[in-house]
Amino acid sequence: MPENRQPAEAVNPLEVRDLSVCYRGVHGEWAPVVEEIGFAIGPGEALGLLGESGCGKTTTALAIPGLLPANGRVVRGSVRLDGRELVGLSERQLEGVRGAGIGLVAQEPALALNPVIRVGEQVAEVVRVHRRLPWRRCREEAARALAEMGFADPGRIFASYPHQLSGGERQRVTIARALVCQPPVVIADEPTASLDTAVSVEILALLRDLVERHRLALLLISHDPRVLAAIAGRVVVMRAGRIVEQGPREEVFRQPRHPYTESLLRRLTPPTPTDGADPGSGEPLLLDVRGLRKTYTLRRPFGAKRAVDALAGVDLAVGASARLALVGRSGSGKSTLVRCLALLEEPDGGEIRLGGQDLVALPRRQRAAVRPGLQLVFQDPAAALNPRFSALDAVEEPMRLQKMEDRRQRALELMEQVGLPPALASRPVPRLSGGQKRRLLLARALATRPRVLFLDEPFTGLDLPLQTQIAALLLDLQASYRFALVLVSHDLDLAGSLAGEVAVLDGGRIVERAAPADLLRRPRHPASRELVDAARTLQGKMDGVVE
Amino acid sequence: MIRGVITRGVITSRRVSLALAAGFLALLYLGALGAGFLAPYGFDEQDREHTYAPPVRLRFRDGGGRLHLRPFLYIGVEKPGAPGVYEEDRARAFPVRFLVPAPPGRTGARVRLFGVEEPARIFLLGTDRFGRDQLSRLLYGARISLFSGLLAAGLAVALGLLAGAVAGFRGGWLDQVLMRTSELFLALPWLYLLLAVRAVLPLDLAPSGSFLLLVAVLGAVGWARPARLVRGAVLSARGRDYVLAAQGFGGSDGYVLRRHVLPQAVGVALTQLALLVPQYVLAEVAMSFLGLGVAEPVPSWGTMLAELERYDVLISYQWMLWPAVLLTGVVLSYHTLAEHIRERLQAGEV
Amino acid sequence: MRYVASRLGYGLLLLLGVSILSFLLADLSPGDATAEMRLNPRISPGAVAALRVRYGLDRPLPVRYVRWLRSVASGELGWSVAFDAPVGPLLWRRAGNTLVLAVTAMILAWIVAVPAGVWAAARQGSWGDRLGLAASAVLLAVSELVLALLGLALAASTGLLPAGGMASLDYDALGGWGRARDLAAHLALPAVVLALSAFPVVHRHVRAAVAEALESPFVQAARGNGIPRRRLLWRHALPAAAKPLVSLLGLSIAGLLSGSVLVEVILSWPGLGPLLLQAILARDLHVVVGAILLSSVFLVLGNLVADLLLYWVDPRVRGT
Amino acid sequence: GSPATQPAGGAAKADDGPRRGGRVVAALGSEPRTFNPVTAADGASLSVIQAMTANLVHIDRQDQEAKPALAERWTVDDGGRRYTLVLRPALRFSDGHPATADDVVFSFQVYLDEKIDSPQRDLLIVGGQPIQVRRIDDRTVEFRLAEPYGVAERLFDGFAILPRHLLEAAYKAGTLADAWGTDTPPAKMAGLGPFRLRERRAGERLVLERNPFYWKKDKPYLDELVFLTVPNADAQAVRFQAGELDVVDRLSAESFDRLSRGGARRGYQLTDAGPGLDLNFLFFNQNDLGNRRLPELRRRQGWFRQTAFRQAVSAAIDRGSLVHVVYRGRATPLNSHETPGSHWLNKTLPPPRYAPDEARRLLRQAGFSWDAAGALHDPAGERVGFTLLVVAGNTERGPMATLIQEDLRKIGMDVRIAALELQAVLDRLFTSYDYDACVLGLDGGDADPNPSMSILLSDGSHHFWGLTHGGPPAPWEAEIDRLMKTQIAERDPAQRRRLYDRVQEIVMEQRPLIALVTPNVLVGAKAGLGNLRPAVLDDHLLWNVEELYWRQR
Ligand SMILES: Nc1ncnc2c1ncn2[C@@H]1O[C@H](COP(=O)(O)OP(=O)(O)OP(=O)(O)O)[C@@H](O)[C@H]1O
Ligand SMILES: Nc1ncnc2c1ncn2[C@@H]1O[C@H](COP(=O)(O)OP(=O)(O)OP(=O)(O)O)[C@@H](O)[C@H]1O
Ligand SMILES: [Mg+2]
Ligand SMILES: [Mg+2]
Repeated sequence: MPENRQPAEAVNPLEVRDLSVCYRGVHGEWAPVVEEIGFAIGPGEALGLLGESGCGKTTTALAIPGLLPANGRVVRGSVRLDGRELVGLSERQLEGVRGAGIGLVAQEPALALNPVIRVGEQVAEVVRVHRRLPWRRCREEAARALAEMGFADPGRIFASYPHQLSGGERQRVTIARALVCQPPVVIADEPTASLDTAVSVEILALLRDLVERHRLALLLISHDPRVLAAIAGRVVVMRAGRIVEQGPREEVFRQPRHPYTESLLRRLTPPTPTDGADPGSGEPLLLDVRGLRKTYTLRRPFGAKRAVDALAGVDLAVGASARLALVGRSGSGKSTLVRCLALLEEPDGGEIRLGGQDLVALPRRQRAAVRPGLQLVFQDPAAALNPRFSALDAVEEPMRLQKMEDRRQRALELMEQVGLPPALASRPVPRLSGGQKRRLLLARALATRPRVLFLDEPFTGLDLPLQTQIAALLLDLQASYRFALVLVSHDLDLAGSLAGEVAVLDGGRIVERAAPADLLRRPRHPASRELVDAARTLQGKMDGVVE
Repeated sequence: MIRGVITRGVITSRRVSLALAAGFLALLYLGALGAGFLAPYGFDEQDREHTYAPPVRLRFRDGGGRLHLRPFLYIGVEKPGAPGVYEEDRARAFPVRFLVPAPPGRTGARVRLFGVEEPARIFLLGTDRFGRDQLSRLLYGARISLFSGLLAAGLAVALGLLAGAVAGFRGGWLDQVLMRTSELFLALPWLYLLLAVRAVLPLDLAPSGSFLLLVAVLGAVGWARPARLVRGAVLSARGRDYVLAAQGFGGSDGYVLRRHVLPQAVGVALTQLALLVPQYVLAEVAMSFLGLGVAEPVPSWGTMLAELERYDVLISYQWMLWPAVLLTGVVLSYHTLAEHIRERLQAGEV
Repeated sequence: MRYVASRLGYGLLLLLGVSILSFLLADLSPGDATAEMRLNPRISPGAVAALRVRYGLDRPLPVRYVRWLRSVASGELGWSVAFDAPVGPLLWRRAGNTLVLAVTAMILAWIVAVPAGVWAAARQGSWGDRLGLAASAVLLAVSELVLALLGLALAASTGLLPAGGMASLDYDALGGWGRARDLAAHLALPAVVLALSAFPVVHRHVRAAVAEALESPFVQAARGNGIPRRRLLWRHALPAAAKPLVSLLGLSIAGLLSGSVLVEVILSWPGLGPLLLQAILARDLHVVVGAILLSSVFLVLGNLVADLLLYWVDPRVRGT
Repeated sequence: GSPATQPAGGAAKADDGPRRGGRVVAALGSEPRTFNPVTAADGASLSVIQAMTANLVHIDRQDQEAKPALAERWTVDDGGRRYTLVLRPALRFSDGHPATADDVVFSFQVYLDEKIDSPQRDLLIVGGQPIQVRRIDDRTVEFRLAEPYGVAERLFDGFAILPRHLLEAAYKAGTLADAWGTDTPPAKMAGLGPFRLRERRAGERLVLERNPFYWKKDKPYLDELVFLTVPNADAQAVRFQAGELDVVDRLSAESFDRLSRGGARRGYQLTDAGPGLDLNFLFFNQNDLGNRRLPELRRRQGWFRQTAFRQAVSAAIDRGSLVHVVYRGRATPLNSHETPGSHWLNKTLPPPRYAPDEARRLLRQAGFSWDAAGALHDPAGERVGFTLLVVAGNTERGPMATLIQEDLRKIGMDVRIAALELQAVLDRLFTSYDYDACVLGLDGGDADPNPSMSILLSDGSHHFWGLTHGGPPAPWEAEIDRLMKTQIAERDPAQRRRLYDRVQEIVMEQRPLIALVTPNVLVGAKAGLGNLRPAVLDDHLLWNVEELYWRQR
């Protein structure tokens, strides 16, 4: 089936044939997850892998360098790197391949970095291991790789520990780590998932540049057709572990042969809510934030302290049934803001008034009582779910804590609503796909009836049909239970379609508030303008392909 | 995960060792409970003609070379002038008998699994300095040691788990108070406390009383160590997103501790448990020294192991090592079980 | 720094509390420093009573405590009835000897047990691992006293090592190098015995902690970048697993002075052990309290070191 | 007893007399606590002091007779009330300072001083009066006693003569009791013994060197005497075996047997010097409980006060197996409190007999009875049982208690063993009286009846079973009191022996203490050590340390 466009005599950097992977379930039974897939990537080629959440994309990516989890196994097929068979190699042989021959950008940056080692060293050690350069040189290489990732302050990032970085920053570090040795083959699993459009565009440009200049073979996994459209020459579409369609980008995007493919390409706009209120319309204020500040200090062993003003005086008002979107560059303080508002982080100054009561000044015990009313969907699903829980446990937990009835029933219903089949209910959390974890997180948040629901990048890693489905669900629930919705998103389109108002965060301050349409049409602040431009560029790529 | 790759084909052998461990422990506990039936003698029956007698040799072939289905043995006689050297008296063979009636005695058993006709003695594991059957004493001794060791270690680790988790999780003044208390407990002159306690207790303690006392004292003394270790393991848990999330859902501290934080420390706690059980079996000796352990002639593994602390016994009478051998087995088995539990917890299967 | 100072302040309080409790409990427990003399038919009760008066044992508890405090303040650290001498000088030299032994043993134990534990964690279920576990199980099942006796037997039968003591009779005649060799020869046996008895604890904790860390996703991710196994174990898994181990290290430091009593007695090491054992049995209270206080100092220091290290190894905790 | 010396493996060839030089390494179970002869009471200190000091008169450890020492002769007159001792000429302390009668007078002044309260002071009180010491001339001293004292020469054995020039200042300052602690620099100490201190390493060892001013000509032969601190008895045996110690004392029977097996090859010799002076005994608590709330004990004391009960217990104890199991046959069963190691033993007493039937008979006669299960009940129907107090961790008395427990079970008594740490035992024995019976051991001191006084007299300070008595509660106790008090003043040895023989008889009949066994004295030494004559009196090996020498090798 795979039609090889390379001349027959040239060896492809990466060739996958007839690959099948199985996972062993909790009861010891083996279930196929990837079946008989095959593709080849030539030098200087970027192959896009598109597919719905849970179809086996990550499994494929992990199987190639032999990194399947303990309960996974390649049952059939071959993987060739520059003609060398990888399936069946010893761990030691594979060590030499990984990082140097194949760079892997894993899907979950939250867990991909060692919490007790500075990230700079984690990048540098890859150089050290493969190139055996002196440490000083390795660090230089690492600093260079980090600098390419569009950080405003690469020095600080270099010396930070993972927990001191924002989600997007962590993701960029993992990309830098995969690329630092300039491997001939790179596998990138949702590399831009939690990046804002501006940075995404930069990174994609970088990748494309690498592909072209270094004749890199890139396997790019994404649910976002725009991302694929930006660089992938060919696209493979996967469904339930099998390849349903494969071909040049234009072909697949313009005339998908399969209705499944088509569904993955179109975002259906969710029905615009009827009572979409914006705070200006005289609705009672629910949340009133004044001058919120949060400063992190970085200590170096023998160096000066450095302060990072994650929030530098944020003022924000949210109505009782508002739908507010927060957008901003990666590292602009979005997550910090919502974490502070959900009372999960202690702000350094300012006020958070909920119905007139200042929550910052409340004693610990009373604050705990307020908390269930303010729910946050975390940015990193993998970190926000207890790895020891099963899927069902995770969804049931808040209901159990709030002593709700019919928990199991409701939990299963909620899972169904976010597209998780009941078969997954007993699965331990670490054995879910990235998108499945994300959905689990959403289901868990929806199980409670908060007064304010904060969603931190809730749609990353989800395919378009799911995004639509969940957006509709959210609006539905808001209509019936009336709560305020604060959405952090780097996807301006999505934010626009869901929110009644958009606030742009930059450098820890809110620099602009506007109706979505206004913002898209006439961004006033430079930061806003940058975001809008980036979104246009990306969309333009897609449009270019499709038109 | 990495392990799965590095260690190949160990799944099945792991099952086997788990089964072995569970089987061994089950046997021991059954043996302890059924000591009255299994032991060929009472734990206090002395045979002063046979002090430090080596294990008897069970024979199947007699002097004439005939093979017997039923094993038999000869009487061992101490060589005159050479204490501790025994020779077999081949004049008469004594076949091993099964399900023999037991003479009335302290132990209250009616029937015993096996025995031999007097004056022969079946000392399968040899005798101690009073000519008491080691096997019987091991079985009866297991009653106290296996239970007290496990209970005391369990108590200490449970207390330690609680204190360490609370301290590491809550931090702040509570952490300070708990950890300073643990230091106090580590520094306390326990010996004097125990002596003072002993002084107010009646002179003859009932075995059940001293058993409970033993467990309580060891547990109370021992919590500080596991507490500090657990605290170390738990310390970073409070910043984890999923812990924050659970608190956000209105999970009380107790709930969050139980469901999210404590499992972090299970590995440490189980390791401590596996380490403390043998230590507490041995600690019983020290307690006996203070008059708080079990008194003669009631056996415990601790007091039996203490015999090894006499140079001549250690050097000369190898069969006195049996309690150490069994305790080693117990340690290994507990460890295997602990390991298994930890793995199951890790995989989220429990 | 403020933190350290406040911890040391707490440490002083602890010492005070422990000393008060020691006096109180010793008062409640039967016997006193002169009781043993009463068993000697050649010593009259009058002489014993006079001794009690001389050492102030007949005074009420608070008076005795205050007297002791005063003597501590003067640097004497109390007065030993048995030796009829100030406690301080009795303790210092012996505590030094104990430290030489205990520190050597601790270093030995950790140097062997940590790599062994890491190695075992990477090869769980292998024969080497099982062998290590079995060995540590044996070590757990026999007391250190038995180990020391076995060491003694070994030394006596092979004649390779001295069977006790800290220095040869002609130690003073030896040169610098000879002295070092002599000390090493005498140190070998007790240090190995102590290290062996500490080995299982460290080994098992390291093994369990590293095994757990190896399961973490970040190790998997590092593996995805081709980090070789050895570096994964030592640079990634071990530091990530270090927290309980650091606590353990603190506890090891805390036990430096008190952990070697029995080994010292069996192998005639001139440390605190024999002195302390004798003092406990003879109710030479000031010596006992002095030794308790000294080892409490190590306890405080050990735990302080552990807590500082805890902050150092885990940046997440450091941040808060 | 006659020492049964094992032949040394080929080492003892033709001996051409004592030679100078060499050192002997001995072990101490604990560190000496002081070098001050006035306050020393523990064994380790006494051992060391013994080598550094000398007495006026010396009791020969082998024939147990008084021999001249610093005093070359003495006369007794005034009916045994006055002793005149003449010192040897030109005595010098180990620092070279001459020793004269002034030093003797000073020494006894110190020992007698109430403020110093030497543990030995009581020995110098005769007939309620302290003895009077007077200087006659430089070499002559006179001692006056208020009453005649049977064995007054023995008084002069236990008191080391102190150097007045070194200690008088401390005495005047009232700090003599604190003088000569273990930290004292060697130069500040001096004695009349064969050795003097050269070096001390705390907790580790003491090195003594030859005293060049020693009064016995040419002696000591050894240049050095080293005491190592080896706290563990097993370790002492092992280090002796390894050749690190030249002599070893108080071996356990197990070590003795084990070491015997390798003796010839290793070049050491072991000596079983026969029964010593140590006494192991059992006694019942007959103390008057006053208003202590111990109802159970009060009831049981009804049995303990019956002679028949005590006799029955004694008859039911199989002393043979105590000897066999606890001492591997290297011990002797006892019927009374005096041991065969002392020549004061009443040899006409029968050896103890294991007679459980006799025990039953005695009990039956006293109204006790047995139920169907064989348990013993007293006339009131109470089950007979008691706790047996024993010092925990003691390797001799502990096993004894276990054996006795089993022996008494056979006659229906329910004995429970309570092993407590020494201090707790002492507290119960001397203060709270809360115990039923106790197995105790006493180190044999002197081979003379007088040290037993405090145990045997009904108002004695160590009359363990009846410390509250303060006087004889029964006629036989009154008789013991009388006999003991008579013998102390008796100067005719034969008459003394008759009196003391009778005491032993009464103790055997009445069993206020039930004597059990006495272990043999087991010692070892390198084969090349000459003049070694192990004795049953302390110090078994080094009592004649000045005469020890290394044979030609
Ligand atoms: N614990 C911390 N210690 C130090 N710096 C921190 C810490 N947490 C966050 N920061 C820094 O604060 C800034 C804001 O972080 P935040 O997570 O709010 O960004 P964000 O807007 O959510 O970005 P992204 O879109 O990448 O998730 C970042 O520069 C980050 O490096
Ligand atoms: N360790 C595991 N054990 C068992 N099943 C697993 C495991 N990991 C993933 N799966 C299942 O295998 C399927 C494929 O997972 P995979 O992670 O490859 O999906 P994906 O295509 O990457 O999805 P997403 O876009 O959501 O990340 C999913 O149904 C998932 O639930
Ligand atoms: Mg995925
Ligand atoms: Mg963020």
